Amino acid sequence: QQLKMGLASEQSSIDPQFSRTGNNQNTSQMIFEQLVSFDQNLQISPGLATEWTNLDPLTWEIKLRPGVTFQNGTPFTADDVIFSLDRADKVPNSPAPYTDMVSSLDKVEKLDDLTLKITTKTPNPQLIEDLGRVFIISKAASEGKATEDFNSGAAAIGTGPYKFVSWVPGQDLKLQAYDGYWGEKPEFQDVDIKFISNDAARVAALLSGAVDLIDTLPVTDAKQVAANDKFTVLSEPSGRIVYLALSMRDDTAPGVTDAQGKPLAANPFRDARVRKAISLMIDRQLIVDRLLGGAGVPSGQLVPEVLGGYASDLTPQTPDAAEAKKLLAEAGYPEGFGLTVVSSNDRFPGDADLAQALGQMLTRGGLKVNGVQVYPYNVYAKDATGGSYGAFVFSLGASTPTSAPMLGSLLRSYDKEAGTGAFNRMRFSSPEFDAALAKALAEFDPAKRNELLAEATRIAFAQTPIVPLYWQKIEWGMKKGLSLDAGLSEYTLPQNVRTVK
Amino acid sequence: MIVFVLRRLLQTVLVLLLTSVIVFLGVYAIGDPLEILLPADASLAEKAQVAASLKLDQPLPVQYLSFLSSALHGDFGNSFVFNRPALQVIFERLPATLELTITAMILSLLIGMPLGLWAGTRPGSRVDETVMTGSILGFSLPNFWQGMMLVMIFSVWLGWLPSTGRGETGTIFGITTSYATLDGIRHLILPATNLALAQIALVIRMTRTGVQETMPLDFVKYARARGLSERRILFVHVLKTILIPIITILGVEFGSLVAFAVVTETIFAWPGVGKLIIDSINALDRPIIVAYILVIVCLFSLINFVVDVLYSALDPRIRGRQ
Amino acid sequence: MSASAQVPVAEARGVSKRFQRKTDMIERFVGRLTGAAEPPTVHALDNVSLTVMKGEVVGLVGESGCGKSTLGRAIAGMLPVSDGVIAHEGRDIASLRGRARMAMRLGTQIIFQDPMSSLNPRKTVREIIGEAPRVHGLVAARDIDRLVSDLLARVGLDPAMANRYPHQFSGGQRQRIGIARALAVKPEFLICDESIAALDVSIQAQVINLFMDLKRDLGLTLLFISHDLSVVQHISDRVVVMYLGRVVESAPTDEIFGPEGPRHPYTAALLAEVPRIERREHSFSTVKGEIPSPLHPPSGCHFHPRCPFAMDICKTTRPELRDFAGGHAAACHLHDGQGLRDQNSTNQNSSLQGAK
Amino acid sequence: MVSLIPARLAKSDTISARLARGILSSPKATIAAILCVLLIAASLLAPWIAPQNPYDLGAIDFFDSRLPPGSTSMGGMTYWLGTDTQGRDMLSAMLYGLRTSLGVGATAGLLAMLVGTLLGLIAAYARGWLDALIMRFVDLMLSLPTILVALMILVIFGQGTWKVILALIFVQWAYFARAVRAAALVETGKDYVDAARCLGLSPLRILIWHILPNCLPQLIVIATIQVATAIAAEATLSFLGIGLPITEPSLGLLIANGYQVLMAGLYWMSVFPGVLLLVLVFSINVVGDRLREVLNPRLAQ
Amino acid sequence: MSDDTILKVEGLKTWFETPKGTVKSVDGVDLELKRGEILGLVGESGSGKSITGFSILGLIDKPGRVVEGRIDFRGEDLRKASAKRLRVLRGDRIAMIFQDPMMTLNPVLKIGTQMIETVQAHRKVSRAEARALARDALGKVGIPHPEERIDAYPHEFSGGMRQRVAIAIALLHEPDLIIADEPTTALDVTIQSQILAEMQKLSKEMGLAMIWISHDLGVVAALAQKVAVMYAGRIVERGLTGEVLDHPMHPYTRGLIDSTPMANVRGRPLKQIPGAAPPPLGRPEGCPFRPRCAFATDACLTEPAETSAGSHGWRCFHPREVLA
Ligand SMILES: Nc1ncnc2c1ncn2[C@@H]1O[C@H](COP(=O)(O)OP(=O)(O)OP(=O)(O)O)[C@@H](O)[C@H]1O
Ligand SMILES: Nc1ncnc2c1ncn2[C@@H]1O[C@H](COP(=O)(O)OP(=O)(O)OP(=O)(O)O)[C@@H](O)[C@H]1O
Ligand SMILES: [Mg+2]
Ligand SMILES: [Mg+2]
Ligand code: NI
Repeated sequence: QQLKMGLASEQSSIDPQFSRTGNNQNTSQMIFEQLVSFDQNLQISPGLATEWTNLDPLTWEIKLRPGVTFQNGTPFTADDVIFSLDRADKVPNSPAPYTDMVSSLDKVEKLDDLTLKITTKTPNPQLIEDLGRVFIISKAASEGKATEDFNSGAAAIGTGPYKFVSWVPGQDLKLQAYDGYWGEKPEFQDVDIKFISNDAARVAALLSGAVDLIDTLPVTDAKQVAANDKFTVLSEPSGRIVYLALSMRDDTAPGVTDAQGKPLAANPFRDARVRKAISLMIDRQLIVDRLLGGAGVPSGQLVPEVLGGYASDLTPQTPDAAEAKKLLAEAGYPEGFGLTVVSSNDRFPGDADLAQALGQMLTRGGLKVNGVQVYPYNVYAKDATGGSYGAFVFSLGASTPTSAPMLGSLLRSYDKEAGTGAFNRMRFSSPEFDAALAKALAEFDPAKRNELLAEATRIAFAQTPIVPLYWQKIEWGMKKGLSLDAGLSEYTLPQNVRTVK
Repeated sequence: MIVFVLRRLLQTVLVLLLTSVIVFLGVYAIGDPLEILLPADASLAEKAQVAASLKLDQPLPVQYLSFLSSALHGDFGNSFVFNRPALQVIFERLPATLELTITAMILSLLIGMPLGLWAGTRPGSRVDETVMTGSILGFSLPNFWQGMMLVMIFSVWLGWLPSTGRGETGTIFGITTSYATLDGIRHLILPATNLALAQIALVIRMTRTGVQETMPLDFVKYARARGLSERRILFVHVLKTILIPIITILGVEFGSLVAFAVVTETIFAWPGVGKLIIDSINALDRPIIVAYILVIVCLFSLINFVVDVLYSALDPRIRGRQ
Repeated sequence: MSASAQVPVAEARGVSKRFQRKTDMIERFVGRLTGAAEPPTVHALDNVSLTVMKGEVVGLVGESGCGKSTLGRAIAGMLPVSDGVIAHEGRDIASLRGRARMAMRLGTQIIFQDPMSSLNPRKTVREIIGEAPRVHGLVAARDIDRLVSDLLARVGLDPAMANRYPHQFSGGQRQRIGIARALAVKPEFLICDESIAALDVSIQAQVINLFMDLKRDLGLTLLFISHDLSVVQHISDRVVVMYLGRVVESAPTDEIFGPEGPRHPYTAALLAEVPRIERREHSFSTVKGEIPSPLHPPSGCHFHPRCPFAMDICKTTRPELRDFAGGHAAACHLHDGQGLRDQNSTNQNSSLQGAK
Repeated sequence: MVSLIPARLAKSDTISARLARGILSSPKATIAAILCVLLIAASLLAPWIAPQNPYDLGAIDFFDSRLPPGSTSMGGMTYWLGTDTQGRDMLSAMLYGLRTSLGVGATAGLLAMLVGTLLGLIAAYARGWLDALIMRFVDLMLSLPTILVALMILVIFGQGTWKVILALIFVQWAYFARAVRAAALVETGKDYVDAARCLGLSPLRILIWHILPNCLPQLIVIATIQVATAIAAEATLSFLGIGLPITEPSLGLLIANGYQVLMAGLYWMSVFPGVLLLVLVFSINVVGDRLREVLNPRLAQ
Repeated sequence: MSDDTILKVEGLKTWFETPKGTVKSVDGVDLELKRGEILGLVGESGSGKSITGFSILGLIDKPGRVVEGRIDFRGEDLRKASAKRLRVLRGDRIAMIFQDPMMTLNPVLKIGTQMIETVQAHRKVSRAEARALARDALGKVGIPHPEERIDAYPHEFSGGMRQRVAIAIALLHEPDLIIADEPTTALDVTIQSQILAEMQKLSKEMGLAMIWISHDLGVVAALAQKVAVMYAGRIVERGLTGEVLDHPMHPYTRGLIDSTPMANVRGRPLKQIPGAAPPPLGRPEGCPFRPRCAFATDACLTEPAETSAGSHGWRCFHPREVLA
């Protein structure tokens, strides 16, 4: 039985350690496996590793799953894991290496064929989440091989449910079910994945029957597809948050003027009351309903409920014009001020429309919108990171079980030396929050850590560090009679496709 | 001839040098590839590591000079995204694009010329009006819109033709091509038509104008006076005369075909360089962009060269001058 | 001829003009490498000397492609020459600068061979004639219309037609517009390049009469290029005959057409072939020999392959242009012996036969 | 002698009179010309005749987004052609968009024509190395993808109508340069140029007043097609995300935006602007075709 | 009509419909031609000489139309002939040499190709045979090395040679009638005389009839047995060459002859016909030459019919005065 899927973006390589961008991970998941497996809610459960124990803050012991074979028939052993972890940060020219995942490792020792002892440089409570993201490749098949050998299939040997058959870049990837797979066997024997980046074309491919299933179904088309009784639509909330960042970087903010359009000496975004006021002007539910056709969940913090570190009391702000006006007046802007809303236009669905909608809402909230600008992401990313924008829209996706990495890269104070706050483009800085987060990260007990993360989140959001808007919902379109297990991860995996009655 | 080739070669090399500088600077100005390549949760340490491994941490002139020295050895660097030699990535996909553009070119000639001849020999008639009106449609609607309409009509509603991908390919004379299989040809029809529409319109207009301007010339009247048949006059005397401007323009237009292939390939998920280049521009994959444009400049020079040669093959007077 | 005839208005001294495609560095390099031949050269003019005196009408005749227009353009200073000197009133035009150059430019005007292509099809006659005098400030802007009207009347056109475009005129009228344009800058020297070839006899007569009037009224000097000998005979004081880039004969009109007769066999052939209205049912004869191409001119005397009197020396040595009494000059080896004096061709034949 | 020539047809026949007569003599061209004038007038008068200012974020209401044609807003306003995803009145957006598209298309087309014509003329007149330099540069420009050029300009100069125009000029001048050079090469060989030189006129004067007018017919044809191409190219750029400011949509951008919801059945967002664009390009080309015929003496006679 | 008569044209009218009105380029032309006869057709430029030639061959382009008249070619009415029949006759039985040798040969096709296609358009022969025929024809008109030159392109030939190629093409099928339209205007006299010699030979040896259109009275005088003078679309005078040139009965003929430069009037103003030719639109009522005619009277307001004396005919009310 054959399954034809139409996916929006293509992997850049079959080498699972070459890049950890989403599309590469998606493909890698079909052929390779990791030490742990991430479920729909990104929570971990045993994968190639069955057990892990923390002997002391620096030492871990990991038991591997017995009876697992690679797709070329060789058994899976500790040597493969050691080889894979060692190679993870050494793939030449990798544009997105797994360096962070293995950076805390000091030593990896083999106790027996299925047992490993790991020593870390510093205590790392999240070690297993980190290591768990590295894909395990066969030492025998891959040693001394380059990325190119994976693309040709020679080295593309994993333990996953599907075997690599062929890849024609820009066109399609063909896979075949692996008979010796240890886990639940996939339902479809042959898989043909076509890469169709254009939204309308992807939908047309589904409608014309060229493919059975497509990912990132544009929200505008979802209704149409759902109304057609030959197709069904799956809609799942993701862990990707869309937010409005307000730059506190400099004494003046780019694009910000006074209400008359003249330059403003101060940076109003440095005032937490202004940030809150802006947050109060935005009608998140309206955006979700009108702009996204329901494909979103209004948010009041970084991660959705299912992830660790969620603070249940931080609900999405409801619009309150009077309160916003009051806060603005308190901050010294009774007349409001002028600002420019900037966004990308090709990064996530509806990003350009969102910027316009925000512009409208801020105008109605009493601010003067000097303009709404949208740029292609390649231009936008550099300028946003370089601090050229005052109020700008960005998104950030969750890829781990907890909110820790997002809090660390987005809200922690920017510090080049320490390597924190990599995506803190608005340069929010709260020592109080930084301390709370550090405390949480040092906690080894998962439950306690989640509690501490939630606490840190509360501290940060009391100051409105960003204006959270919504979590995206991702939609898939497929033929009637198919079902897909998908979740926060946004992955579209053939092994998760089933037929239903 | 040798002189001609050598002079062109020297000029082309200079153009290539200039182009590489412009593109290098341009890509640098557009954005920072690291911002695009790195995943959202990358740390600053990772960023530094990637910058070092892709040599993006060096000053631009140094990067350019090292590119230049390896380019002289035929190495245009590895793609940032694919980590494969840029030229290899391009040449892997170029055949698909060439297949598409050449098919479009042939379509435009096969459809455009007869229609243009037909309309041109009957200026002011109903046929002429219809053909000319129709040809305006060819270039007045945006390319992507026409493409989507083709998809909606022929593959979604009527279900006659596939709308995505290249289909099965086979080998003819050692060349991998869609022409080898029926499935391949079926996949080729819609995108090639989409690409050809504007060109068809252009060829119609050029041909018609040419016919209109050539028919009153004395040599046509003289050919009639010699008792030649109208068919021979039209297809030998007139056609050979008007072929020159048509071919010249088509040479130039080949460039716009390759350029518009970007849109067509995106809509029809055609695995050609057009899609590659737009993805590469979006990802700021500089080695691919630079190599692609240099390849296109070479292609262009080659085409212009061929056009010039054809030109003199068609018109002996030009041959005399060379 | 008047007393002022002693001043040469224009003079060509040993002028040569070669048309050759320009070679660039690469071409020369490859040429040296492969030992390829130089690109072909057209010797349009080959050591030509010609003097035009003030108030004189000089007729320039010769086969098509022999370099008449090229010489005309060179004398007008529009075509740089490869060798030799073009002088105006004794001064080398290459050395003229600024005001003197402009004066020379305006003082010498050409009327082009093809009236249609020499008139800008998108300009009215008023613009065509009036532009240069206005740009050069020869007349005040408000007097332009008067000037144009005067000139049009002068060349026999209705001034009311000043607003028309060239395509609205007949061939003869266009030619006259060209003449008016040239006269507008008050030249003293006019070069007429086959200005009448395409006209039918009645219009031809009008134009010829106009030239004669101008010569009489304004003392205009004329270089009259034509292949029509009867017209040349009618209008010019002196005739210069060219053959393949060289002057082969130059003599007062009376001498060439008169009892003296021509001294060069080519001129003789030309005269013999002129169709005359009084000559009925004449049997024409074919030219002996192949008409040579300017790309590969024959050696020695260019005319020798067609010459009924060719001698061995003609194949190897170029004959010099020799002066004879009465301002007559010719370039032919036959003059080393007996002159070419007899009037009719049979006599010529016998006497030349004797010379052999 | 003068009096013998019949004084007929003395009235002056200016180019514009000839053009007007030529257009009016063809019913098709007359209709197209009227349409052109109407569309230009509509675009110029857009701020006064449009029911709404679609560029004013305060005037449009997100609550009214995606309404089909004929719907009535909460404020009581009727959207005759529906609204877009932002709640803009399509009719107003189209009127303003027409203004932008015409502005961009015409300005880009004309300026590209200016630049290309000048360079083409210079190349043809100067010959030699200057000619080679300009023509190789033309080759280069034709090789660069429009998107890349547009992106570079976007980055170097920022976003805005003028930048799009600049990008379009950058990619289009080369066509004009080529065409004009070819035409001018033929013209420079004609005797009237020599005649002008002989009359002591300056090279610049000869280029602009004598040679250029004779290249005009070809130029007009290319220009009318290029205006259409510029509008379509602007739409394509918008489609690829590097076009005009998003809050001030052009016709092309409206089509590109509407195109994304076309399959969802919201046809009015792209079909109406599409039809308007078609009518515009169509009438420009019909008029252009006719002008070419009128200006060509052989076809006009 | 005797068997010797090749062509008889009666009352030919060819008009052009232009936006500004009807141009009556040919407005009632009669011609008659016998075997081996050469007719010189002279007249003012624009008087309709070329159009008359084209009308006979049925080669009038779009706005133009033969509106009236009879064209009998060896007893066959060409106006009634089908397009196919015309195509068969053209180039085979009736050949035309066009006015401008530079413009008539297709510049992008070899001389040989153009000759061979002409042969093959009329005879079912192989390429090789056609080529041999073409080669022989080139030799006949004095092109040296025809075997090599046959593969040349038109631009590689000089004007005179091209004109000879056109003549060779006209002679390919030994036609009955050749219409030669000012073939020597652009050539110098030595080359002109070579071509004229060739034509004379053919007419004498093969009985070829010829219409020789020219404005050069000298050439016509030397070549033609009969002369017809056209003015404003009409034949105003016709007759044997001697009759017309020595005793012109029409003032226009007289003017033409008088304005030719002659040896004996050198340096003196030439006689010229006053005024200009009437515009193609708005020709005057009655005799079209009236406004320029010194002898015009009120009688000239009506169109003069042809008066004839033997072979000599004219359309003028004042032949006596003209002769005087
Ligand atoms: N620009 C040029 N390039 C190359 N050859 C040229 C050029 N101009 C003229 N010639 C050649 O120079 C020779 C003389 O030409 P020119 O025009 O002076 O002849 P002409 O005597 O005026 O002939 P005609 O009677 O046909 O006008 C010819 O062989 C011609 O081919
Ligand atoms: N296509 C046309 N439309 C309108 N009038 C035309 C057309 N073709 C020719 N004529 C007119 O027909 C008349 C006769 O033209 P024709 O070519 O026969 O003259 P001609 O006697 O051959 O003159 P020439 O000696 O200049 O060759 C001219 O007045 C011309 O203006
Ligand atoms: Mg000449
Ligand atoms: Mg004629
Ligand atoms: Ni003549």
